[in-house]
Formats: sequence, structure tokens, C-alpha cells
Amino acid sequence: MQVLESGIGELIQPFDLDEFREWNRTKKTRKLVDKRMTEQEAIRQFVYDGCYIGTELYGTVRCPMSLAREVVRQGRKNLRVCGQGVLELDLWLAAGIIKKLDITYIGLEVYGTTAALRRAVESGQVETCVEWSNGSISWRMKAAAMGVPFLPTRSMLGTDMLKYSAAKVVEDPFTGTKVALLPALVLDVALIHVHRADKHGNCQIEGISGFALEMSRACKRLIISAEEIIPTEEIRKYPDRTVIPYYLVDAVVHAPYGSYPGEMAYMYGRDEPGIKEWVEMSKTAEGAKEYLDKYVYGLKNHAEYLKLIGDERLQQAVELREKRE
Amino acid sequence: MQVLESGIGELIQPFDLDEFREWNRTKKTRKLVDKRMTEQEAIRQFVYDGCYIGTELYGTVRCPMSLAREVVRQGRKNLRVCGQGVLELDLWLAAGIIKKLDITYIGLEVYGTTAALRRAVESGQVETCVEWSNGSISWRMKAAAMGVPFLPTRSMLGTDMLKYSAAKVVEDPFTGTKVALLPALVLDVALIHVHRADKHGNCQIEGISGFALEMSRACKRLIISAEEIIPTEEIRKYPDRTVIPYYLVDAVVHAPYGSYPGEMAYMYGRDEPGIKEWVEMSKTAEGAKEYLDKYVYGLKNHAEYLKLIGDERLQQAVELREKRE
Amino acid sequence: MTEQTYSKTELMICVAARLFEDGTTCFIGTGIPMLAAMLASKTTAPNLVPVFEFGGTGAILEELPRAVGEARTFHKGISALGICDTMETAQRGFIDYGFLGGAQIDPYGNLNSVTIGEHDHPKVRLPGSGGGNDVGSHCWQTIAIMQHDARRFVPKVDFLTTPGFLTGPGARVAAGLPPGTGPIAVVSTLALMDYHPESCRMRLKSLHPGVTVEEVVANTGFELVIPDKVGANAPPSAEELRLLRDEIDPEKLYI
Amino acid sequence: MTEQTYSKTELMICVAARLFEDGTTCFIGTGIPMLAAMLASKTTAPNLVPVFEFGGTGAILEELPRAVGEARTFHKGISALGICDTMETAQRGFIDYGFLGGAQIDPYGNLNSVTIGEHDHPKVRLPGSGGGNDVGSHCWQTIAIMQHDARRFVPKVDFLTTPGFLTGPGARVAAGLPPGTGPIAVVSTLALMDYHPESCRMRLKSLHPGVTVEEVVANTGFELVIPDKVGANAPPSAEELRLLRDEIDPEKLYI
Repeated sequence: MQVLESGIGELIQPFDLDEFREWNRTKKTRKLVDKRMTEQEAIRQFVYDGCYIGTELYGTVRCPMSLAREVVRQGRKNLRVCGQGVLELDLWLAAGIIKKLDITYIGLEVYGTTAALRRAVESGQVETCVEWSNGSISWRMKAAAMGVPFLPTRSMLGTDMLKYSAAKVVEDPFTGTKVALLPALVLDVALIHVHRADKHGNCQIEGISGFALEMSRACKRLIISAEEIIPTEEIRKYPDRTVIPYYLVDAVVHAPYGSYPGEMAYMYGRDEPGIKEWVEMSKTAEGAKEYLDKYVYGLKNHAEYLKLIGDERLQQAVELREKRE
Repeated sequence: MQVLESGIGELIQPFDLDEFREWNRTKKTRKLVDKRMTEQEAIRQFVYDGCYIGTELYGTVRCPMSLAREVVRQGRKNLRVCGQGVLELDLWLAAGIIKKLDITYIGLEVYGTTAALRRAVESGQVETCVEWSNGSISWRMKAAAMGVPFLPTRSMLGTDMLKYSAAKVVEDPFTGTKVALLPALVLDVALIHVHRADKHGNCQIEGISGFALEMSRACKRLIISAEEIIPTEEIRKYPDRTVIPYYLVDAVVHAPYGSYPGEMAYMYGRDEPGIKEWVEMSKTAEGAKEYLDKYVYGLKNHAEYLKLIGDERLQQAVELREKRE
Repeated sequence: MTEQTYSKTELMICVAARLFEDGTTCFIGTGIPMLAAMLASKTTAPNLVPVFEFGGTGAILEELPRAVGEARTFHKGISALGICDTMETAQRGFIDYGFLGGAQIDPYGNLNSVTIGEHDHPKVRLPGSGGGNDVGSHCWQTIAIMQHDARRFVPKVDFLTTPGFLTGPGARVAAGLPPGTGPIAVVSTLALMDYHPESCRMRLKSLHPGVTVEEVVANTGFELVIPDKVGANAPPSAEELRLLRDEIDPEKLYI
Repeated sequence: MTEQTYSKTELMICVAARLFEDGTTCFIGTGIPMLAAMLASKTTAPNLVPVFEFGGTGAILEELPRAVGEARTFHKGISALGICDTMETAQRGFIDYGFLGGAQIDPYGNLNSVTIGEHDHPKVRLPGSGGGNDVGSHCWQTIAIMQHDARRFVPKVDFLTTPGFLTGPGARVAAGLPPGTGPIAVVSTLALMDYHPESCRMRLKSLHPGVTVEEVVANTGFELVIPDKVGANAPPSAEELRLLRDEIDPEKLYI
């Protein structure tokens, strides 16, 4: 089972299984303590310059947009980012705070490629892009979540993706099948937005789970933002709906409309004009700066942001929600 | 990444990823067809002598006991079994229909070791026992479910478990960590009991999921028994509760009290006297035969079984259910 | 009977939609593939099972999804799980088709969505593989949908993101990709292409109305296999156009 | 004040229960460990987080589970997931303690629950590892609960199912098991044992009431490390016995 090929991409965040175990033993309490705090406190306490960070899911879908804005507001920089992202990572790129990317996809989906990514990468401001497929980056987190150093896949074989990644190709010793081995990925900080959490961090999600299960189990610090804070009795009534148990969580931030202008399944839909505003303004560096001034730097916190958006637009988003019918 | 050690246990069910893919391409319809049938039809059609078969979860917990009895009733034999089991596999062992075992645990839990297992293995009637831990056998199914030939783990290292398994030890090429590689496991037939399914096989489960997700994705044929058959509209209203999608499923059997004398979370509890009856009678070969005559061979189907048990006892089991409160 | 007017994009979507096989599972990428899948499910493939990478399977496509994770991707769906489950379903051989876009395509159907120019100092940084590489690796058959011009149809992609036939016959299996998989068609703004069964090179199959072989050749940056008989793609029907304009993309995001 | 009478099993459970550390995660195997965990959660460890392998975490143990998957293992629990999640949580280092039983134990704390005699032609076929091997491999500290006699406390287990210290100092890490893990105690019907920090061999720690060192030695099939000072385990308190008999095992399944 020798290594047949090795990607030349940098392993931006090397993995040490025993160190991760030791972290989980000593830095994560098993006690049911109250972890509620403001977004300012959570970002101040857990996000630091140069840390390896990721967000779940996508800027327009159940994404911790309020936390992502706070990271910019507090001026964190030189971030190393695990990136499949839409609005949230685009915002970070435009703010110039990303140094290295394990990139899978950063784009505006229906609105195409992003100018902020182009500016940041083509200018060399982002120093390194290591390539992974969406499946591969998720499996890298899944490896860490399983507590193993790697997972095999047939993704990326035969392509430049393999070459510009940090994966390795081996032959399966049982069947001779060629597989790529994906190194486990543990984030320093993960940001995940959920429908409901209790004060301890027990979380419920509706709709697709994206890669929330994997990411929540593959990070050293986990900041949860939640649309709603619910009593622990409610969690205990439906233990089969807890997808992220409290012991994984370091901070719980109450963030109604936390995914806005993106959506939250069964709660509110996308605000298309809100998204288009970024799409248009981010086409130039000046426009992006103006947007950041208006929606990030010029506001104190998420509450002020919601006030700026206004009840009427939020209510419109609620009208557009997916319904159980 | 050379192989440092290889278990001497037989690989009872060798895995071929490409053959599994081809099976999934050609033998599993993507159409929403009505797959409802009786337990007789399902077992007759999909379970054959010598097949490699498994049941989920445990004989006393959300287990397809009505299907397990039908397998005995139809005289299937020489089964190769993936075994973590309580009442269901004990019944099969007592009926003499198991030839080879990938064994993890077969016992009566609170009531201790099983005499049926002892008789079957110590007499040589079960020809082969290959040893796996509960985690390892689940990860073997998870490997198949992921569509990869193996998964790494640190379980089984350094013990006779590794030696008497079919695992291999290698060094992780990224970090040098020693890991056991578990070969993927695809069952010929899997039997899974769920709370609710529609006629196409879309399934919902409450309470713990055991290894239902992994096993349902790691088999060539999947027979579902369900407490309740619900309309597809109900499935589509809660797509986030479908843990087993229809395209994995070959047969849907309506089986109220299908897990009896075991339990079904939030529906009915264990019938302790019903379980003890097997515990006591199975202590001797004669007693086991008497039990099988009474509850399996002497009855035509699950409906007759339920009639024999009687409404009163079933109602008692319902009273003992776990409640959401 | 009046002549309908339609755009090249509308035509491309209609030709792509007709390729969907009813009763199959199909991985749907962002953008044009979503419109084609919707049109197919409302016309010739009512039992199509759309699969969206972040977890939605079997949605009823009543409104156009604008993101691969939004609620419309599991609207009245049969399941809403996560990305690992979806990708693993593909890796196990359960996804029949994959519909993809890209910035460049080469004669072997390899796609590029990472960089134009050198990877480490790119002229243009594109969004990245996303699920594209996974779809191209694991789905049984993949279909690309592309604008047709010589900058996009290139002899060699700058960065091989999503595997087509790689370097040609046998190369996929030699690389470890699953046997029996690969690209089967390209729908462009000019024509429908398939691949020569022996050489694995892209081959013209049928032309859009009003397009000539010469026009396709002139807009293709590599030598396209031209068969003796080239077919003709039917123009959009009135019903196809109505569906596209009134039901599928009334906001005119794409058309 | 009247002397309480109690059985050896009741005493063993009480001594085991006192070992649970409040506010820790603890993998609970079938049988006696469940009774000990319940007693602990009702006395000294009200914030114990019991973990049951098939998916239940943080249950409130109001009634004794009779199977590791039954609803009582996630009764008012904080989560009810599956076996892979639970085992992976352990593999990631999140489970502090594992409480286990076995048919045989050796001086290094290795446990056997597979076969007595040769594996392929066993004299006695035992149930198998179950989750035992996983618990012994991944939990930070493991505690065994055993009947104490020379047939069970053996120089070498017939089949090494659940890793203790394997062949002695350094052997776990050499085999690839996580550093810092291993057995820390054995609670038997006669005494409480721990392990010598250098030799990793089992060591007598404290005696149950009325038991002598000689009695322990006579019932142990290998040379036990006997320290200069041997402690004494308190008998069950009236409250412990009341809880055990009235609340934990009123059906007398174990006691």
C-alpha cells in the first residue's frame, strides 16, 4: 500500500489525532453550563488572527451571517479558511482578511463568479489556494469527526485537483482499488447557524443538514448562532433531534434572522434584493468597501443591522419561507 | 504505508466496489413503485440459502422480529450472518440455520450469555466465527455506505480481536499513526424495522438510529418492516426525517408490533415475561425447539403470532412505552 | 402558425432538458442545469429524481432554486440529508446522471472551473470545483452545458477540475475512477455533441436550428469529430417556451 | 443503630458507584455498570453524562436499562443518535470513562469476553466483544467490574478482547492505541484494585469489609502487587442500599 502520488498543495492545517484527543479531553467541558453570550463576546473570545476558520453552510443557506459580519467588524485578519462559501466568504475576501484558502467553491451561484475572489486571489493578497472538491472537504472534516487521520475516496483521481491538493493516492490493500486518501481536517474555529439551541449548546436543525454534523465534530472551538433559544426540557423531549450535542459547543449566540439576507428553511426565505445589493456593489473594490461601511463597520452589532434592514423586509422574508404542507 | 499486520480471520463476504456500484445501477429502481408485500413474499423473494444477512438493531430494540421469525419458518439455511444480536440471532442459532458469523456480540444482555450460541458454536455447527467489535462492524458497513473499500480505526489494535478478524494494520502516510483498516461490508440482505414507511420505502425512525443508516446503505437487498404505512405526502412534508430513502429499499412489510417482545421507542415497551420465556426455554435444545414450535413453526404468519400473544399483552406493552414529556 | 422567437440560452436549455431520462437520479449543478431539470420534469421526465449536493433528493421543482442548498432543492422532497450522504450515494453508484457547467472543456470532455492561466498566478480565478469534480468522478454519465466559443472549447483545459475521459480511452479506469462512467454529451449554444466510442473525442451530433457545421467548427478550439450524418435539434416548442418563461424563470435570472 | 446486611454484589456496585466522577462522560456497558452508574447519578455524581453505545447520551436514569439500546438509555436524554456517532465520539477523545465487565482479566487489565479455550474450538463460547474492545481502546480511563475468583483473575486471558495495558508499559502506544489511555481500576466482589504506575500490573488498593489480603491473594490467579498500606472500602450506606433496592433494581434482576 505504497503512496503512488502526492498532491503538491500545502497542508494548511496539519492534523494531529492525539493532540485533538487531548484538546477534546481538557478544553471541552462535559458539564451543562450556560454558554450564552453576545456575538461580540464570542468572536472576541474564540476567533484570533491567523486562526483556521470555517463557516457552515452557505452564505445564502442557514449561514452564520451575523457572526461572519462580526469577524470583519472586529478586524480579525490573516485568516486561514476552509472555503465553500457564498456571501460570507466573499465578504471576508472583500474585507481583505483571508490569507490562505482550502478552497472548494466560492461564487455567487445564480449570479456567477465573484469579483471579490478574483481581486483577492489574482492580486496575490490571498497567498495560497489549495484545491478540494466539495465532497473531499466534507470528508476531510468527517475524518476528523470520526477521530481517524484520513478517509479514502475516488474523488479527485486523475485530475489537477489531486495535484493541487494535499491528498495522496494509494492502492487499497484488500482489493487493489486505487483511492485518494484525504487528510483529516480540524478547524481552529467553526461557525454554525441553527434553528434552535438551548443555553448549553444542544442544537436542532431543520431541512438539509449540509455539513453541520461533520464540521461541529471537527473543530477546536465551535460558536453556534441560533434563531431561537429553547429550554433544555424541550431538547430532552426530542433527544433524537439533537444533531449537535452541547459538549461540542463553546458559545451560543442568539441571532434571530442570523442567516439574513440568506434563508432559513421553514422560517424565512432569501431576500433577493438584499443579495443582489452585494452582487452589484462587490463588483468593484470601492463598492464593496461602501457595502462594508454600511452594513458592517457602520453598525455596532446584529441588532443594529436588523434595525437597518427593518421589520418590513424581514417580514417579507418570512412570507417567502418554505412551508410544511 | 505497507501492511504491518493482517488478521487471520476469513473475509466471509469479500467486497468489490465496482460490482456493488453496478448492482446499485442495475438492480435498484429509481422509480417510486409500490413495494408493499407480506413477510412471506419478502422473505421468499429476497432471502436465499447461504446468503449473507443481517438484522438491525437488537432483538429487544427496534428489531425486525417478525421477519426474523419468517426466515426460520421458511427453512432458510446455511446463512452467513453479520451478528450483533439478541433474541433474533439467538432464534436463528437455535434453529440451526447459521453457518458462519461475523460476530460482535450475541448475548441476552441483562440475562447474560446465551446457551443457544454456546451449543451452536461449541458443537461446530457454526463453522466460523470471525471477531469484530461493535464499532468495527458498524464502520465496515459505513465504508460500504460511503462507497469506499475500507475505513481506518484505532479499535482492535494490539489485541486478539485484530488477529481473529480480517482487518489489516498500516501506518497513516500523513502522520505515521498506526491504524487498523476495516474492509467494507456489503450484505446480501438486510432486515430493518422502522416506525413509519410509505409504500415506496421512504422510512422514518424515532429514538436512536443504531446502525440503520449504515446498514441500509450497505446491502444489496433491503427488506423494511414498518409499524405504520404512511402516505407519501407525509414523507414529503418532512423530508428531513427520511433516514432511509426509497431507492435503497426492495420490500416494505407492514408489521405492527414487529419488534415484539422487544420494544419500539415511543410506541411500546419490552414485554419482560415474553423475553424471559425465551431466556428460560432456550437453555436446553429441547426447550428451544418447543419455543420455536409454539411461536414460529406452529403459526402461519405475524398476524397469527399477534393473535397468540393477545391484545391484552400488546396493550400492556403500549402502556410501558417511552413517552415524550 | 407564427414562428416563435427564442434566445440561444432558451434553445440550449430545451435541448438539454430533452436529454433527461425519466425515472432516473440526476445530480443538478447550479444554474442552467437547474432550469433544464425543471423543464424536463414538467415535460418528458415527470419522474425525474433531482439530487442536490447539500442534501435535497426528489424535490418537486415548483420554483427555480437559486442555490444548491436552498429550500427549493428539497421542496416536498423525499429526503433532506447532508452533503456527505449525497456524495456517498453517488460514490456507491446510485446517481445516473450529472449535469454540469464549466468555464472550459477539452476534446475529452474534461472541464475547468478553477483557474485560467497558471494555478499559482492565475489570470482569472474561477469559483473552484465545488461538487463538480465529485459529480464527474462518481455519476454514471455526465452532461456538460456550455456557451460555445473557441475560448471555452479548448485543446487542453488550463486546469483539469472535473474528469471527462482524461487523456483518452482507458484513462479513467487507469486513474482509479469507476468503470463504466464518463461524459456522454455536451449541450452548447450551437449544437449537441457526444463522444466517439473508440477515441473518446468529442463528436458533433446534431445542430441547433440555423447553425452550420462550419460555424460549430469555427467556434471550437480543437478538432471536433464530424460524423457523416449530422442531426438537427428541434427548436423550442411553444409549450417549452411557455414553461421556461412563465413557470421556470419568470424573474428572468437566466433567460 | 442496626448493622445492615448486604450481598457481595450490592457492595461491589456501591464501591464502583463511588468511582464515578461528577461531570464526566462515561461509557456504560450492559449489566452491573448500569446499576453503578444509576447509583452514582443519584448520589455523588448527579451531573454524570452516561453514554450508551447505540446512541443514547445524557439520559436521566430513572429506570434501569436492560439493554444498551432501549429507550431508557435516552430517556430525557440530550441526544439519541447512532452507534457510529457514539464510537467516533470516543475515538475523538470525548469519553472520559468506560465501565466494563468480562469473563477473565489478567494482571495488565486485559479482558476476555470471546472464548474460553482455543478460539477455533472453544470450550466456552462467550458473547463476544460487543462494544468492549472499542471502549477499552478509545475511552481515557476504563474500570472493570468483576466477580473475584481465580478462574476469572488469570495470568493470561484465553482471548485478549479488550485492551488493558496489553503486555505492559508502553505496549498500548506501541500498538497504536491513543496515548494517555488505559485501565485504572478493578472493582471485584472482594476488593478495589488499581495498577502500579511503573509496572502497569494490577495492585490491591482497598479491601471490602471483612475481606483479608490473604483471601484476595487466594482468589487471584496471578501475583497481585500488594502495597505497604492497603485501604478499606466503606460498606454500603443505608441510603445506597435503599436506592439500589427500591429505585434502581426493584425487580431484583441483579441484586
